[in-house]
Amino acid sequence: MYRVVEIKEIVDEAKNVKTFRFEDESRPEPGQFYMVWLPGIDEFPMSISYIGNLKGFTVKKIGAGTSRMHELHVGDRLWIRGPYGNGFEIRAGKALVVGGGSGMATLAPLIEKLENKDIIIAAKSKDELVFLNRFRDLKPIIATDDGSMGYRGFATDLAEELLAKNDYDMVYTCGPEPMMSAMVQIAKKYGVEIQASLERFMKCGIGICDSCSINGYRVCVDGPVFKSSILFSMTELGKVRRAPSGKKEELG
Amino acid sequence: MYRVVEIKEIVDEAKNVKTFRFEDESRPEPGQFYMVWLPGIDEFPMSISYIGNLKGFTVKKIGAGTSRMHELHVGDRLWIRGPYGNGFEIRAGKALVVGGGSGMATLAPLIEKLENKDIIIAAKSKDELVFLNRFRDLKPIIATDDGSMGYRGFATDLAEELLAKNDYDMVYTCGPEPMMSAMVQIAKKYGVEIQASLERFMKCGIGICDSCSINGYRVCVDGPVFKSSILFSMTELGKVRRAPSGKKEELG
Amino acid sequence: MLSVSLNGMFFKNPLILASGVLDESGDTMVRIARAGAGGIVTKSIGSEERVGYPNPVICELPDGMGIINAVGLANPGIDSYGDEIKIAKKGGVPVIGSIFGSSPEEFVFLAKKMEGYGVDAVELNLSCPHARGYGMEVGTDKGLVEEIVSEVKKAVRVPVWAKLTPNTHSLIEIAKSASAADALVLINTVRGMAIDIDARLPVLSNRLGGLSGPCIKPIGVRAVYEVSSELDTPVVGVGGITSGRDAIEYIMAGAKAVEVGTAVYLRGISVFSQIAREMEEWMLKNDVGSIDELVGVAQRR
Amino acid sequence: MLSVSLNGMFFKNPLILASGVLDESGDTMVRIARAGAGGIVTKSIGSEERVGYPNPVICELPDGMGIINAVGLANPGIDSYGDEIKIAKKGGVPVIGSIFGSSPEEFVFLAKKMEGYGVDAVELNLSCPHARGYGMEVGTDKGLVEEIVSEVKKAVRVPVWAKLTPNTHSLIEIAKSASAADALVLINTVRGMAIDIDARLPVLSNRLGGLSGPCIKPIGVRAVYEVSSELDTPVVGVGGITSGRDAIEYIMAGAKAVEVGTAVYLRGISVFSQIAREMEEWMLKNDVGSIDELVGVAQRR
Ligand SMILES: Cc1cc2nc3c(=O)[nH]c(=O)nc-3n(C[C@H](O)[C@H](O)[C@H](O)COP(=O)(O)OP(=O)(O)OC[C@H]3O[C@@H](n4cnc5c(N)ncnc54)[C@H](O)[C@@H]3O)c2cc1C
Ligand SMILES: Cc1cc2nc3c(=O)[nH]c(=O)nc-3n(C[C@H](O)[C@H](O)[C@H](O)COP(=O)(O)OP(=O)(O)OC[C@H]3O[C@@H](n4cnc5c(N)ncnc54)[C@H](O)[C@@H]3O)c2cc1C
Ligand SMILES: Cc1cc2nc3c(=O)[nH]c(=O)nc-3n(C[C@H](O)[C@H](O)[C@H](O)COP(=O)(O)O)c2cc1C
Ligand SMILES: Cc1cc2nc3c(=O)[nH]c(=O)nc-3n(C[C@H](O)[C@H](O)[C@H](O)COP(=O)(O)O)c2cc1C
Ligand code: FES
Ligand code: FES
Repeated sequence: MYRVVEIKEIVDEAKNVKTFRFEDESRPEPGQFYMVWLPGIDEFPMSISYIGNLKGFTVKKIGAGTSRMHELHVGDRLWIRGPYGNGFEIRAGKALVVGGGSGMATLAPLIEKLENKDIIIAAKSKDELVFLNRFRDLKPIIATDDGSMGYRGFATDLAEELLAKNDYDMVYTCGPEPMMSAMVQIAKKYGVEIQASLERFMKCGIGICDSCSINGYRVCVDGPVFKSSILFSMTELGKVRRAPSGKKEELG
Repeated sequence: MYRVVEIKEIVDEAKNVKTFRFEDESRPEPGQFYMVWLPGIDEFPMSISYIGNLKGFTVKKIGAGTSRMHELHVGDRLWIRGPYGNGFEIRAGKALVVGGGSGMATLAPLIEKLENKDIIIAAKSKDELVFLNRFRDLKPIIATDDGSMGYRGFATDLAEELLAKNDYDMVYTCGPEPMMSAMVQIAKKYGVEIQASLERFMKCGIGICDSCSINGYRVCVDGPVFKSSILFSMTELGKVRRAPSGKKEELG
Repeated sequence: MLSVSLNGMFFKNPLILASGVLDESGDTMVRIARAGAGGIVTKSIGSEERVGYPNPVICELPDGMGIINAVGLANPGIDSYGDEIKIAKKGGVPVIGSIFGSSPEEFVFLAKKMEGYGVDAVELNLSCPHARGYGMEVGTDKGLVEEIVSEVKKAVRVPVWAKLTPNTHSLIEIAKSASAADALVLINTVRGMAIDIDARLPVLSNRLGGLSGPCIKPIGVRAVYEVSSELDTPVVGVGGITSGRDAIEYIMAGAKAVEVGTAVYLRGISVFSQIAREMEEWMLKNDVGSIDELVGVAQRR
Repeated sequence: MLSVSLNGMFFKNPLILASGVLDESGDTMVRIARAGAGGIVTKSIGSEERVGYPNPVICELPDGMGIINAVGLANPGIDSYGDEIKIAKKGGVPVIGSIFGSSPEEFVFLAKKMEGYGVDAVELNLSCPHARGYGMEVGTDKGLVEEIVSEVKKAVRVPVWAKLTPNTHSLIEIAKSASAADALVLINTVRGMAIDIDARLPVLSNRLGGLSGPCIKPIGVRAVYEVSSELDTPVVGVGGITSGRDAIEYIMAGAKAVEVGTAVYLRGISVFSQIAREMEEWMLKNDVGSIDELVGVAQRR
């Protein structure tokens, strides 16, 4: 059953990324997601990027559904169900947060809950960096592939430098799968625990259709946030995903 | 959905009347009833005669179902659903309780809750008086039609004598319908409030089949206990009931 | 805002008491009318008095999902029913006489009697067991349905509603054979059963029964949607309607009015006025002036 | 106490994962087997890759009543499925390959492929839309059902299960036409629909869907009871089984084993071991040594 929420505010965050604010009484944890239905158009999963009463989805324009969502105005409605899945587990100690592109949407409410943290905000280019303003006071370390702002290069290289220099108790990451997959390897190498929020094509969102499964784990119910032990065992991470038909396909 | 309860104790109360004690977690009020199913035999309504954790049904052998119930032993099981209906409303002040035959089953837990009360226990004959022992200390006034014990005559005549001599705030009654119907007239005459627990053929017990209705009121949901204003308006009371087919028949 | 005209009858709201639920005695029907129902369908009445099946005749399902019943078409018989109709009419809302039989002749006989008693319309309950087919209902025999409907139409002047069963794979075809009716009523109960595992027996004395309540709502909405997309005969929706949202859902699927049965058990007899208020609240919030505007809107794509 | 032999297959318990629920990928099936399922039926596989319907493909019903789905037989296609079966077999429980098609030839082709991949049995999903009948399913055409079952029986040596639809008025006759199968699986989902009144549209992109979960349990129990009272072919029960009591209810109705689908959503993947424990508890309390003793006991009167 869907709830209907009204869009209260729309914020341009970066190139092709907008945040839609709405009120809803659910109490999600950072890392959980909702299924968002645009009647007559599509339904797709969205992480929660603001978890207070004035909640938010931070949406990157990708295809038909997200493009349509970008055309919505304040006062328009969204149909949502959720929150679903397991969010991040917050552990005591020092955390390294590595967010790539719109992966920052998922990490943002976590960052606000963490006490002791270093933050990497990464993107291909300056105009794709998400939530720079939101976290300005936290002095995030910026990385861009093209060097248009901050560190030039991959977030993973920057993260490895930090891991070599500091003692972290947990790495939290969300971003493109190749980035997350590399981060898992790096965390393993440095013997640090890691939590990553994965993405897979989702149909049901409630753990019955198997379309989001990776190595037998359902991203929608067993994830989307997975911890080290399971991440280390996932042979499909960064390599294989399933098409909407359920057919395996190589990740390129 | 039925609950299965085990018979813990069986007590012979009077001629053809037995009490079956069982444990059940429901919390009925005096005057409420349950539907009792004997699988393969029949299902019928029974008032609760003990409302503590060790509950009781006090059952008069009438036909096939109650006869079968009288053959049960300690350790046998009953299938029950309920409690259903509205029980007695307990009001401050002095009460007159008029119980005829197995109608005492319904009144018994009420009597235990009333503070200031006169009690008439009536039956055709001495060996049909129910709960004499249970209420011995309360000094009930006994009436038998044949005079084999106590007052010789109808409970209603005795009640009228008491009403003429005392100020009562409420009359509570349960028993054969002619008795209750007469009690309602007497209470009206003396300007006293009355509550009567009615009986009608019941199928569903939950207010949808209309088989227990009397003047548009469902005994199972709107009753079984009715108050003065409705009782006074019931033209069918003591006169008409419905057969299991729903056809009206004269009460004779 | 909620009023509906259908077959020349005026309903102050589209919430009609469904057949078989609290509609055997005239007094009760008056009480339901006063409690807010827009119309009343009587219990299905046959040509003979029937006591129905022995108890248990109903099985409550958990979590408010609904009930299974096998009342067994208990009814006082048509001959003694004139009196109840006369009383029921005092409720001031349309009274629709439901009848059941197993042949066109029987339906005609009953419909004429009902008309004579003063009902505003008759509803044909086509869910009787079929004499020929194992476990089948009269209402799954297209030829028979067509004959019953056309014969009754010829015999009476009041509107004729045909109530169809959902227990079939030929719903559309059956609806087509009944399309001479003034309205199609969808759906009757769904064949079901519950076994009490401690008793090791079916709960109902008849073993099989009819499922009703919220658990069949998706089946009813689907039936109304399918039939009203295909046919022009007005449709009356029934099955699991418990809230204003449920009623609107059926109306958007294509129903012009709805019937409410099991919800009387779930929410009491005030359910009619409660549903009406919930509908009005939704309509006000969504700027809908008349319920008519919503009929079938979910069929547009 | 819970183990069951059926068609020469050994099930450590009678709780089999139903087709279409968490059984597309081999890895997931292994996980379900390890979580306690006695057997696994794969998602229904067809001859071509199919993406199925666009989202939304499921609609959650309130109060844990169940869901409506219209996944649209999404599947990777038989040619790429050998690998998944190979992995699934590592779960150590019988793996039953479900297949769907619209002609006997297609079913034979798919069944042979599945047998080649090493499945322990095949399950014929007869609920595809019927090419000829409006809204009908292949499984309501008795002649077609009979032909599909007998052709597949001739073509493979593994046991053949035929999964029947409840959306019919001829269940017994259809079951008879499928009785050459080694087991009959009852029931598939019930045709249903939900409309979102705020959106004024059906929720599912396909509009119609299949109802499953606790709300259809009475329909499934009834179907199992009716069919197993009439036929000798073993019956596997499915529809709304969520607890040990539900499983026992189906078994008392006549099922030799059961399948569990939607309950995975309601209680998580540990539902198999939970149901097994609940069954054992009831059996201990009621002095039942083997689940076999309970098959069909509710049919005695
Ligand atoms: C748990 C989870 C959380 C997410 N959180 C966010 C978020 O906070 N912000 C954000 O911008 N994006 C998020 N996404 C991704 C988002 O769901 C897709 O970008 C969106 O579905 C694209 O839809 P579309 O119709 O615009 O694209 P389409 O043209 O339909 O598809 C483009 C690509 O988007 C992805 N996609 C499409 N449909 C789905 C689907 N149903 N499930 C998963 N992926 C799909 C596929 O990779 C597909 O190839 C999240 C995904 C998941 C699984
Ligand atoms: C609210 C209520 C509370 C009751 N409480 C008690 C009680 O505490 N103790 C007690 O001994 N009796 C009580 N009764 C009466 C009891 O239900 C009947 O005596 C019993 O149903 C008889 O069943 P039978 O199968 O033995 O008789 P049958 O042979 O089936 O019928 C004999 C007579 O019993 C009555 N009866 C039968 N079935 C029903 C039914 N389903 N509903 C109502 N009446 C029926 C009818 O008057 C019938 O003519 C109560 C009845 C009601 C309505
Ligand atoms: C106890 C009971 C008795 C019923 N009796 C009849 C009947 O006599 N005739 C009829 O056409 N429908 C009968 N029905 C079916 C209802 O009219 C209705 O079609 C069905 O219950 C679905 O609606 P609901 O979910 O609102 O109850 C009966 C239903 C119940 C619950
Ligand atoms: C999401 C979903 C997908 C399904 N897909 C299939 C399928 O591919 N083949 C099939 O035979 N049954 C399919 N079914 C039906 C189930 O196997 C089962 O018959 C039905 O859901 C009733 O059981 P349940 O109430 O335990 O879920 C599906 C059910 C669901 C909920
Ligand atoms: S989206 Fe269906 S199992 Fe995860
Ligand atoms: S017994 Fe059915 S309404 Fe009272």
